[in-house]
Amino acid sequence: MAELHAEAVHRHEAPKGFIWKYVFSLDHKVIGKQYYFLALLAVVVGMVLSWLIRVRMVWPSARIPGLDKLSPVGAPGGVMTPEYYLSLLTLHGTLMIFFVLTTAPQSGFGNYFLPLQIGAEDMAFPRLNMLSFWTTFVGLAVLLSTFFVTDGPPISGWTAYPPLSAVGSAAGPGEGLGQDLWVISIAIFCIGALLGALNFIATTLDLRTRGMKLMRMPLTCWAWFVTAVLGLLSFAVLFGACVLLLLDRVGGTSFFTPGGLIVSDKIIPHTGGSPLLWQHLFWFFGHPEVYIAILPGMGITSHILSCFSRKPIFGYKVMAASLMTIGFLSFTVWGHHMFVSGMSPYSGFTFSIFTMAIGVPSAIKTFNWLGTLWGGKLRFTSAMLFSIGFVSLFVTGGLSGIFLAQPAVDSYLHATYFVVGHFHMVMGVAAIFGMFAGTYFWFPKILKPLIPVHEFMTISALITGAAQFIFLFNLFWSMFKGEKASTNPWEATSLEWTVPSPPPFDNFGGKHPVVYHGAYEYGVPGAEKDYIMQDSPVKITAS
Amino acid sequence: MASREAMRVPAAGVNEAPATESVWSGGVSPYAVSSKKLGMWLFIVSDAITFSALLMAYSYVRVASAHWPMPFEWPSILNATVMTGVLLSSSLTMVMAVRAAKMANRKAAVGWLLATMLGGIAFDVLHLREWGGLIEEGVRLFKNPWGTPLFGASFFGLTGLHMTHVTVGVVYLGVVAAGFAKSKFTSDDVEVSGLYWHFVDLVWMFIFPLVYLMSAKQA
Amino acid sequence: MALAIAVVVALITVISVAIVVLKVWWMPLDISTHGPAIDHQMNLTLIFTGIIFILAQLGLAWFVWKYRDRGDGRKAIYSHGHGMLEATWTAMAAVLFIGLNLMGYRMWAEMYFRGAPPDALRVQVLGQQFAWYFRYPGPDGQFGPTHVEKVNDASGNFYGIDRERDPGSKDDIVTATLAVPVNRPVELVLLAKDVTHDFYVRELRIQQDMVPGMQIPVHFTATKTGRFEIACNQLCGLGHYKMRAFLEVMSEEDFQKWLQNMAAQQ
Amino acid sequence: MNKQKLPFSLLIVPLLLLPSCGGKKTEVSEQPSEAPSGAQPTPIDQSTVAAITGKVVFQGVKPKLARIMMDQDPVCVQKHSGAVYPEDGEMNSNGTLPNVFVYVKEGAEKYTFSAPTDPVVLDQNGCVYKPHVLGIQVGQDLHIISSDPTTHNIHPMPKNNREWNESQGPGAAPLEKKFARSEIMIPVKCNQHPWMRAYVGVTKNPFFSVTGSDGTFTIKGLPPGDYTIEAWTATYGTQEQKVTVGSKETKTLDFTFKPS
Repeated sequence: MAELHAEAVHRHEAPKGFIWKYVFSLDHKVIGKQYYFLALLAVVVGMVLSWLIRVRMVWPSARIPGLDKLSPVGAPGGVMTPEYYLSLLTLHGTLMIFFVLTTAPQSGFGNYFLPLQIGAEDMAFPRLNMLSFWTTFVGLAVLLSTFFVTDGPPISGWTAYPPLSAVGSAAGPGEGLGQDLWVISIAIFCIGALLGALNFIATTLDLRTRGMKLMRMPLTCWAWFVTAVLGLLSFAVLFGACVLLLLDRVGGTSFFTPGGLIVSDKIIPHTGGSPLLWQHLFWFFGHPEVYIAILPGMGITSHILSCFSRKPIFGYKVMAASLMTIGFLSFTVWGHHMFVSGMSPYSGFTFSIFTMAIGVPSAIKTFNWLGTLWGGKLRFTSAMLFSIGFVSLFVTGGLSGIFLAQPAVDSYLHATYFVVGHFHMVMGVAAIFGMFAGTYFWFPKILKPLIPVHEFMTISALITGAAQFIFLFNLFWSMFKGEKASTNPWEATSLEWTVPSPPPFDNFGGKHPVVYHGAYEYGVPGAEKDYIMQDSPVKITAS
Repeated sequence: MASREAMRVPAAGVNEAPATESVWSGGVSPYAVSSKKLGMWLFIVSDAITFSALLMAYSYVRVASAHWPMPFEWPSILNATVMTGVLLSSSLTMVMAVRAAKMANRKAAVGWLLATMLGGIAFDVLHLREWGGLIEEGVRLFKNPWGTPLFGASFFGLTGLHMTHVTVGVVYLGVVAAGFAKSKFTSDDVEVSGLYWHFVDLVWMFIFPLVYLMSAKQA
Repeated sequence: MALAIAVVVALITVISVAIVVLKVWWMPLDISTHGPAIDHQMNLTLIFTGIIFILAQLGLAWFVWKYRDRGDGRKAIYSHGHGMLEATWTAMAAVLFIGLNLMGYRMWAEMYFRGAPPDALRVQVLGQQFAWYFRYPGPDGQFGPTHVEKVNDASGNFYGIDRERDPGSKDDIVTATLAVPVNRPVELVLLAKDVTHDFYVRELRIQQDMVPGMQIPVHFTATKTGRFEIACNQLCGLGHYKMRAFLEVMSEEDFQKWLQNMAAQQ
Repeated sequence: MNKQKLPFSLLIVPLLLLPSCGGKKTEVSEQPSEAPSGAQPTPIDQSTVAAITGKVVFQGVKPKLARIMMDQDPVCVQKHSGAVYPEDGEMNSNGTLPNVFVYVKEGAEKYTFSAPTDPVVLDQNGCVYKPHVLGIQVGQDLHIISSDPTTHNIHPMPKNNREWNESQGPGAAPLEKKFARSEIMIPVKCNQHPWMRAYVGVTKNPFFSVTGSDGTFTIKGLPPGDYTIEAWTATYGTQEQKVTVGSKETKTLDFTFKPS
């Protein structure tokens, strides 16, 4: 067994040449950054789309100079048509859910820091890792290509409910080639996500360094691990569903299309399928997906709150257990998206019970975050500010879910702005806050310099979306011009802070660190400093 | 940093020693298998779920359809049974290949691998022949002569996905055989490919009764 | 900094609570017999979650301010957690959430498990891109069969009715407005012609998807007369935002008059 | 500058360029594939051309049409003072049929024609298409305008041409479209007002006519020869007649439809 592990050391040498070093790199740190920047691109596009959505909603006949050049059909003369609005909506959702929320916190930060935090040289399967990034990249390229299709991008929303998404261009503009490309893009994304998830699980299980018991792992690793399990199980289902939808669209099958449909006076030659089947398959993926988006943010928040409270995380075991509980329950609640779908009302009741149950581990997390702050010695770094913001947002967003989990109340609120507000609060803004927190926390490790903190910027970033560009500017400015950071500027305890910034190619200089403590030994009474690193063999007497 | 130095300090006089009392304490693979094998297991879990999704969809539309065709007469069932036999035998030859590989008998292992590939190819050929027959009878993805069009859709969808797996498997085994012959791959790689092959075989054991036996013509 | 965050969080809390308490955005008028129960459950949920919201947010603000690093050499409390405390709030959350759910269950059962009373007025509701059509059975109380090949929007045969051959269809009345009598049970049978639509009347507190290939019944009794919007609440294509019709709740007398008038126009 | 940083910014550059190079693909107009792009139009001796005229009669009881219900869109209701009835199946008071598309089905293949430069206009007024039936040549411009202060969408559902579906808001610029291949008839629908319907006949030659409120049609400028003339109706099917016209001749051709 020990031999197996020794095999892992120096499996690959530092690559030479630009392409192998930066483009088709096998280094988890490079791939992590690639994922991060892919998500950054997607989030900028997605954000611009959301601005257009807002503009169309408030000033329907507003003329946007130049938009007609980009989309002559969707915005003739620069004025957006109703169908263009739906395209924007569809692509905003798809980009944000898949290529931002699934990509940055998990594949971006996770790739970079999972091996570092568990004391490994790299992920378990570096080649597979590279392959999953480029698969994801192709998925994004295919999705963005729908902008340039004659009929315009798809208009059936990010959930792509059939029959609208299944019957082809009779159902409206964008339902031809645009929708085909959407399905293909998502199927490709599924493959990338599956390969990535497989890699994360194998890495977490197999490559922990000596002494890194599961219960000593930073909570970020727990979050990435649980997220990967969710990804492995849920994207497999979505992939199957996409195959069936594509068959319906191009193969003439009728999995999701019942007989007797008349779309725009045209009798549709399908028969025998069920639109609800898609909803079941989609939400079986879709609800775990919500947690795929938010769990890494929870992990990052826990990690940072503990570090900057200079206190151990409150109830580590419960925190890890609640991550697993949320993960498990997330597979039992998909039906709460379908209370009004025509599904049997009896199953609606069952799904509602499970959905309420998922509120319990979520509540535990909130209370434990507050417990971590309690009696701490709070340092208000940028990362800390975003983590506190995360907690506040999660409380608000989470509580609004209590309404939607009750079928009778949901039948009133379903598909209204209440729901839009709910999920934007939780997996939109809170998850993005998690990403901001991670970026500020780890930036000095990734690219040496510290991002300068400007309170003004932080507050304005909270208030307005446009301020995000200040963030982008700051990020790139700091990348090239910023001050150098030391190895452990935050006085944090986990293993990534034991290596130089940026970490060398093989992370730990060809040796495995040895872990003696859990990840949150802050403020230990009697210790020399107010933190004890995981690889420090110092004795902890207090408990 | 001091802690970086500490990394190299032996763990003497330490209260909480880096325990190796449990396989979960880090530094070893808890399942006592190589990461590659674990990866293949994880792939199988995920792939099994994709197949389950399709089988779920198949059951869903079958239950929801009033008249599900049951057209398979005994020659079809016989053909499918022979296919099942071929696939099962190829699992056996795969076991032999893994055994030979573990015993470092490269020649025998490659031979058994080739036999397994042959089994896979034979399965594909028999299957395609059957597809041809059905297509000739008028079965398409979107229609068939007997009843609900979803029969053809789910038949071709499920068996098509499985056939893709068999075909990919044959190529995969070929790569492994070639690599193993040249000592580029270890016996572990042969074993991992064996896992995949057995999985493909196992999936067929679900498809065979669900798609064929349950659609056999009732006398 | 600590003060700034504490103030921001506290302000957000106060403003959010004020919006609810002052009913800045509040539920629209309720015109159904089952609506008060839903509104009650909603209020109950608002109160419970509101208390947790206030405690959690203000707690956060308070902790952030109180435990800031004042540079006075104070050490953070070294604690890995408190088992009893965690067990307590886990249990409390579980009881609260599951309890709330069970309380809402009766309403759900009332709305969906129990069918409409036999004397209910039955109306077929058809959703299509992007309009609503309603079909009343006429004096015979029978809906005739529909024929896919007879559907022709341009000539007004939205349902595919054959008035000449099917005796059940002869007196069927198809309208573009849903009129119902007040204080009388109504059962709607929801149908979709092309893609999935959703029948949503806020004032009725009713929302139900209309799924192609399915006939989904909903029932209600309206308690107030007036004109209310029926909105499609499921993305159904480029004209989704304009897919609407009106629900007119009338006195029994007006309703009969209206129905006769509509029958004359068929 | 750190070497490690540069490549990632480079990675993004091609992606940012994507929109700028792809934008040109979304041209609205379709290149007419059957239009005489290279071929010169056949010269026709205008001094010999003949004409066909006639009327389309309906034999039978006047069909009962259901009233169009425009309740959903007040804008549509306001534009009409009385009840509105469908134009499909409608009959003129003199017993003739309006909206019959009469065209040369066979016999004109040997001639090629260039598309006229003046566009055909389809108006949306009172949530009704004006005209209900129209003819257009392959490659000729179709201008779709809206006189309604509401949003329409125009959705031709061809079998032989490309299907499209676009919204047109109040006061929006006219949609300018072309049809690339001949097709009899392309139904046009507005999904936001499902009763709205127009039919477009796309022909390779200019020999077509639509009957009006008097039920008559006239096809002018025909070179002498043998032709098959078809009369198309939305509800009562089609009929065709063979006809031979001589130089400068004006032939009379009547069609009679019965309830289907």
